[in-house]
Amino acid sequence: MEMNMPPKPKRSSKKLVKRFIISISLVALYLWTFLSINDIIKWDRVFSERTITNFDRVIPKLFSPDYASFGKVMEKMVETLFIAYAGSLMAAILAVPFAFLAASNMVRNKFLNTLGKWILNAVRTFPEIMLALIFVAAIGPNAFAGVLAIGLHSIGMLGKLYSEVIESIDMHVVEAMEANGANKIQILFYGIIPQVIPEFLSYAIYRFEIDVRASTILGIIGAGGIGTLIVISVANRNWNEVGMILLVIIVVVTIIDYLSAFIRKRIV
Amino acid sequence: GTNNEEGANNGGNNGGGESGGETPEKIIMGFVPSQDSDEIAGTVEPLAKQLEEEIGIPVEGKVMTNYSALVEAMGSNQVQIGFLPAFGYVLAHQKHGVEVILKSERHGSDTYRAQYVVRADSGIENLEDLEGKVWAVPDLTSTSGFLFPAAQIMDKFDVKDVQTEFFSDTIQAGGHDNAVISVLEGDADVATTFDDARTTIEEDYPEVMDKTKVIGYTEDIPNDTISVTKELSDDLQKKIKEAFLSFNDNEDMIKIMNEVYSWDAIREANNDEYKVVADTYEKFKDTITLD
Amino acid sequence: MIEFKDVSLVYPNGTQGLKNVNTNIKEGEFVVIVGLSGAGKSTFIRSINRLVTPTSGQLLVEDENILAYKGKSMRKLRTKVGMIFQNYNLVKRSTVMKNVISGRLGHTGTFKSIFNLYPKEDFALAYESLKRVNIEEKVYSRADQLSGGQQQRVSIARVLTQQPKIILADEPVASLDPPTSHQVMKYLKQINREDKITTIVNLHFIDMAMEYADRIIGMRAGEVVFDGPASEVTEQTFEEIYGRKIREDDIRGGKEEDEQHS
Amino acid sequence: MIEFKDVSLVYPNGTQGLKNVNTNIKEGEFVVIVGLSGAGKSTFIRSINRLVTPTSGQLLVEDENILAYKGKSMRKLRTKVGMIFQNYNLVKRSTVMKNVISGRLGHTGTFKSIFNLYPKEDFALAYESLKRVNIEEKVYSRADQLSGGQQQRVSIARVLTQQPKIILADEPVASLDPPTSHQVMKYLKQINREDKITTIVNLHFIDMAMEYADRIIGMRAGEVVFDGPASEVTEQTFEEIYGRKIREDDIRGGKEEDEQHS
Amino acid sequence: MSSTPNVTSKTPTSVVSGKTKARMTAILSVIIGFYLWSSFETDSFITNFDAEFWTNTWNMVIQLFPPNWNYAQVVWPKLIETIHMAIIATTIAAILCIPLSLLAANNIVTSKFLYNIVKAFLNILRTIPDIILAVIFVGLFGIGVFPGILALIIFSLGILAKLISETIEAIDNNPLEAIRASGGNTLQVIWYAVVPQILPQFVSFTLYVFEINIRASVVLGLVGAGGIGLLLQQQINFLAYQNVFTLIVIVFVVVVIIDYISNKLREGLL
Ligand SMILES: Nc1ncnc2c1ncn2[C@@H]1O[C@H](COP(=O)(O)OP(=O)(O)OP(=O)(O)O)[C@@H](O)[C@H]1O
Ligand SMILES: Nc1ncnc2c1ncn2[C@@H]1O[C@H](COP(=O)(O)OP(=O)(O)OP(=O)(O)O)[C@@H](O)[C@H]1O
Ligand SMILES: [Mg+2]
Ligand SMILES: [Mg+2]
Repeated sequence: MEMNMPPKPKRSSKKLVKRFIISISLVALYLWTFLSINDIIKWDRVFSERTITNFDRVIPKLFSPDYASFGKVMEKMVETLFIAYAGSLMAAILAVPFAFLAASNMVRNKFLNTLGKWILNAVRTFPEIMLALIFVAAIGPNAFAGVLAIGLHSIGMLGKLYSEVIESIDMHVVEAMEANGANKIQILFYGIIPQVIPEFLSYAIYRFEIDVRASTILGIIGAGGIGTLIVISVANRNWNEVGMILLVIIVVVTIIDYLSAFIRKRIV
Repeated sequence: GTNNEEGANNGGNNGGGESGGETPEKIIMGFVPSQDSDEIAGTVEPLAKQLEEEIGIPVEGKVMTNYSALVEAMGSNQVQIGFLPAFGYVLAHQKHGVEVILKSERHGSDTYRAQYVVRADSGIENLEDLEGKVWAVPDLTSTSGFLFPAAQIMDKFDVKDVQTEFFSDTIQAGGHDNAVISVLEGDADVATTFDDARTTIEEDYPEVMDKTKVIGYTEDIPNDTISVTKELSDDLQKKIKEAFLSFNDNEDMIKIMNEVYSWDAIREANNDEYKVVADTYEKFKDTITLD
Repeated sequence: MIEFKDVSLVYPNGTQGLKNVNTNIKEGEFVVIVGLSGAGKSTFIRSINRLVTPTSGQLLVEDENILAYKGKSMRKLRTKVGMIFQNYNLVKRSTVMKNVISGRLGHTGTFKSIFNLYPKEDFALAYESLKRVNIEEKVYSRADQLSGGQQQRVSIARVLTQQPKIILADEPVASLDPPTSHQVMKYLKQINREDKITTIVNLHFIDMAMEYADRIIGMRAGEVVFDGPASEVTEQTFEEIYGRKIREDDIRGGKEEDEQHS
Repeated sequence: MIEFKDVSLVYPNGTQGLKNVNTNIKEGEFVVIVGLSGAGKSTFIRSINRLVTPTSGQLLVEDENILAYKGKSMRKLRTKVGMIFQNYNLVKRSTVMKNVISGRLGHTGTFKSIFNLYPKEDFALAYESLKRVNIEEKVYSRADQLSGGQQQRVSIARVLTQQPKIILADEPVASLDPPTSHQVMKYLKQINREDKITTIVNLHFIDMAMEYADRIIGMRAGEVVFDGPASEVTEQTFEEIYGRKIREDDIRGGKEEDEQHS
Repeated sequence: MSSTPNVTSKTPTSVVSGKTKARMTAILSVIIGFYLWSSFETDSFITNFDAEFWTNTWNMVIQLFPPNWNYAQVVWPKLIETIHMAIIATTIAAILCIPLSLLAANNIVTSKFLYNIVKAFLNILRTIPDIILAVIFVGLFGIGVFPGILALIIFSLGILAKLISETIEAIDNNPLEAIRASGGNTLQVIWYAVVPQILPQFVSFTLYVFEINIRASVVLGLVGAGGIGLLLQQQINFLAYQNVFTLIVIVFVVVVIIDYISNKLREGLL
């Protein structure tokens, strides 16, 4: 059998140029990053003897949690959970209309579409801490301010995820409904919602997990949750208590993770 | 304001309304633990309980570690009593007309000072020597850590921008303790902190007292405040004031306050005492640049 | 009943989906369209219920030109025309009943349908339809728990529930294995006979077409190249439809067939 | 060459995939396995390269019992045995060349293969294989840009590049239309003849099986119920394999066939 | 119509079976029950949205306007620092996540033990809020960019490894089988069958995490872990909301740009 070598692959020059530009910019980006970050990070300080003694001092304490503060920590953790639950549920519902607006297969108007996407993006960029500040000013330093901050912020992310779910549904089904004379609203309830509901729920639960973590920060400005405790025990260098907080968060969030994974599996 | 205790009560959870002088159904008391103290409290519960007993209105205590939310919440009268640090109070007074009624006494004084900490072997002896050195600031919004020392240097050496014209570099250390630590470790030449922040890290850094020294102090800074919103009726303000003052005679409360907030006593106060902070802030209002 | 008068369709990208198609399908006929991939079979079928809109010519359904239809009149047309798809197009996560009853959406008010407030008769009709394709015991199963053949039967039941005058089926058996294919085709044929519903089916295999069709329409590149009863199909026809001489390969299992039956 | 000695396989869930299978496949044979869905055809084939492991009996390949193989010896077995799958199993996003050359992985060191450092001959061999299935002009296309038939030809080229002694093909044409199916079967047959590679193919359609097979093995419920040359297949055989009388439906396009050829 | 439907007692009258209906009702009641409970615990009542709420919110919101563009010049250096932090953290996390996510994919790792260990480790990693990570690293390394980067690495590693390992678990296993059937070893299977399949998602998830990191650094600055959050905290402390808003707008623009670039890259890859 005579052996022929395959022809060399042809690459369009346009593609080559594109690749070249991308590579160059990547290299430049990294050079720039590493050169300037070296100025900012004081390496000799990061890896000083002090760091080693810090490790000796902090790490053992982190791993011997202060069990005496369990009650206090748990109480705040439970509050955090409530905030996260109320906030995510609120977001799970309010995100739906935005998601439909932002889904390109639902709203054919490109302008509205982009508008929807931008709203969601903008909401997401607003730091929770600033939202919480606004709501604390509006209704006082209580958990509800935290719920609103978490909820509003979550609408951004859930809306985006939802809209992606909607964009990925089987449009043939929609076509089939169209073909038997259903109107838009009927199509929505018979063709679209059954397809998206499990994913919606699953994302909402997933968002709840994230919100549990996110609401830890709210305490800093008095909007409830475990955040105040964290900041105060760190400021007091009470690493045992930080250890306890860490432990409680890990355990509680892990339990939630498992529960939600279990529920999500049953939904889809 | 006049007393119209029945009239202005709009029945809402948190009171509200702009009519000066009212008695809400419930009082919210916000507490920002002072960064300028050695122990930072995580609860305001005992105080709230005691106060509730004295004034006969339900009091709910809230702790937050950042005063801005408290200032704004007082601005919208969602919070009626605020334990505000001096600088926070000044902002709250200017923006929302919040009034100071009381202040804390610590270590026998109703004021405290900021100090300049340098390494003992640095050869720096006085403020003049600081020119061109690296400055560790706990936080640009700290009264003792930044505002007062900066003002002092500004006046003394007639510079406009202390951070760049006088010092060669400024590090934001993120806390009084961290500022001292960065001096200790040689990252900075001088740290400005409250007097004496070094004790807070003594447990972790036993050598700190020997290896560093204090080369100067600023003028006196008034201690943290207990302030109330302008919407509270004079009568109620008075009641609150008296209730707090009565804690001074209550051994248990003194003990709690000392343990939890390192307060020795509560003293009467008025806005004039905080004018010095307001003036200092005025100097910086437009010139504080970051980095 | 359905009349194509010089119908052409050009897709936005310039592809000619239909080219001067003229044909007339009578009530109760069972017509099978055959042709290579891309010949325009789907385009032909989908024009009839206006899932695509021809760009020129006239398309009459029950003597009305449907090309002018819009909004409400279009929905009304579609309630008259049932459609069966290659991939069944069931809502996978809904129950069989919900899928089948959705055939009545065009007959039901929006509000009622959203809250599942169908009249008893509709449920009965849906159940009846399921029975006709022998799948009534799956009424509360989720559609994705069914095999392909079962799903296609559900989609037939959905169309039956719609009580249409015309059934369109776009390659209804392309995803099914031969025995199941025959089963599905038989149900279609049976319904066509019993209910006198005009039925138009796209098929890939000419042999299966000949087994069921009253009439075969052969298409190629958007044009009708053959139109006549199954019995008139000749080698010539093949050439026209496939654009080359017939080869044994065109039919699954060519020559051994004869040995088989001998 | 390949000998099943009382081979049985019970899946972990209790399904009996194979039941006391005894058979002997000789070098260079072209064997087609037929049977209903679930009859155990795939299990049979996949036992030979140990993608599944029989639970009892002995399976000899070139006189060695492969059931004891592990790790390295198993990989060595697999380099000798090429496999073609129903869904082609190409890496869709890789080029045709990368897919085909991956047939040589078993012959190439890990390091070399990761950095594409194949010897020149391997590239030449891969290209040659592509030529043999007439698809060499697609060498640098991405696999997902090819049609089903082309993808299956690429997967044949991959197997050829592997230079195996045995080729297993698990329903290689089930996803293809009839003309393409025949094309693919013809390539397989041609390779079997030219290179003397023992070839075992699973098929759904008994008619196509008879067209290409030297020998047919019929399976039912994990058991071999027929084993003999294609010419010996009778109605009786059908009954055994399908468990009932033969019906016209079992062959795509039954009766009209005869009219066709007349 | 040949057969008029006859309504009998057997005729179904709903679209789901009674059992399903009961289950759905139960689930819904649980969800709502929990909601009522947490509403109660957090004082979240619709009655809170009274006129006062809206005036107060409005009073806060108008203070954000107009953004103070003079402040932008102060933001730049910190913004660049933030971007650098995010680039480094994302890169390192992306590299570290490769072995971890392979080990946490059940179609690659056959040892159930190893799989569970890695999975548990990743789960624990993900439970820790970014703010706590930052606080601890600041405690260990002192204030600055370095602890911030560490916190971001750990934080994004958890997310990335989970996403990637789930992608790996969802890939088409057939090509893996094909490579295995032609005698490839595990590494070859990964390189030839797994990598090409997950590459687009890998890139797009990495870019997604990059975006998350930019947003996260807004939070990290609050506890002294460098980046733009430091400015946010200061401006909030000065009650300078116009500056805060400037900051938010700038971050928004950066995120939108990243989003745009990553969409382009994704399109190029798929
Ligand atoms: N939406 C569309 N936009 C552009 N071209 C299209 C569109 N739909 C179909 N086409 C093209 O129109 C021609 C006819 O397509 P059609 O789907 O009607 O063929 P078909 O006979 O049904 O083929 P198949 O057997 O593959 O389903 C083809 O060339 C096809 O590529
Ligand atoms: N991994 C598995 N675990 C459990 N049971 C299996 C597994 N794979 C196959 N089976 C069962 O073993 C029996 C034989 O399956 P096999 O795939 O060999 O059949 P087949 O003849 O190839 O069928 P098909 O035509 O559908 O491919 C079937 O009942 C099948 O359900
Ligand atoms: Mg078609
Ligand atoms: Mg099989």
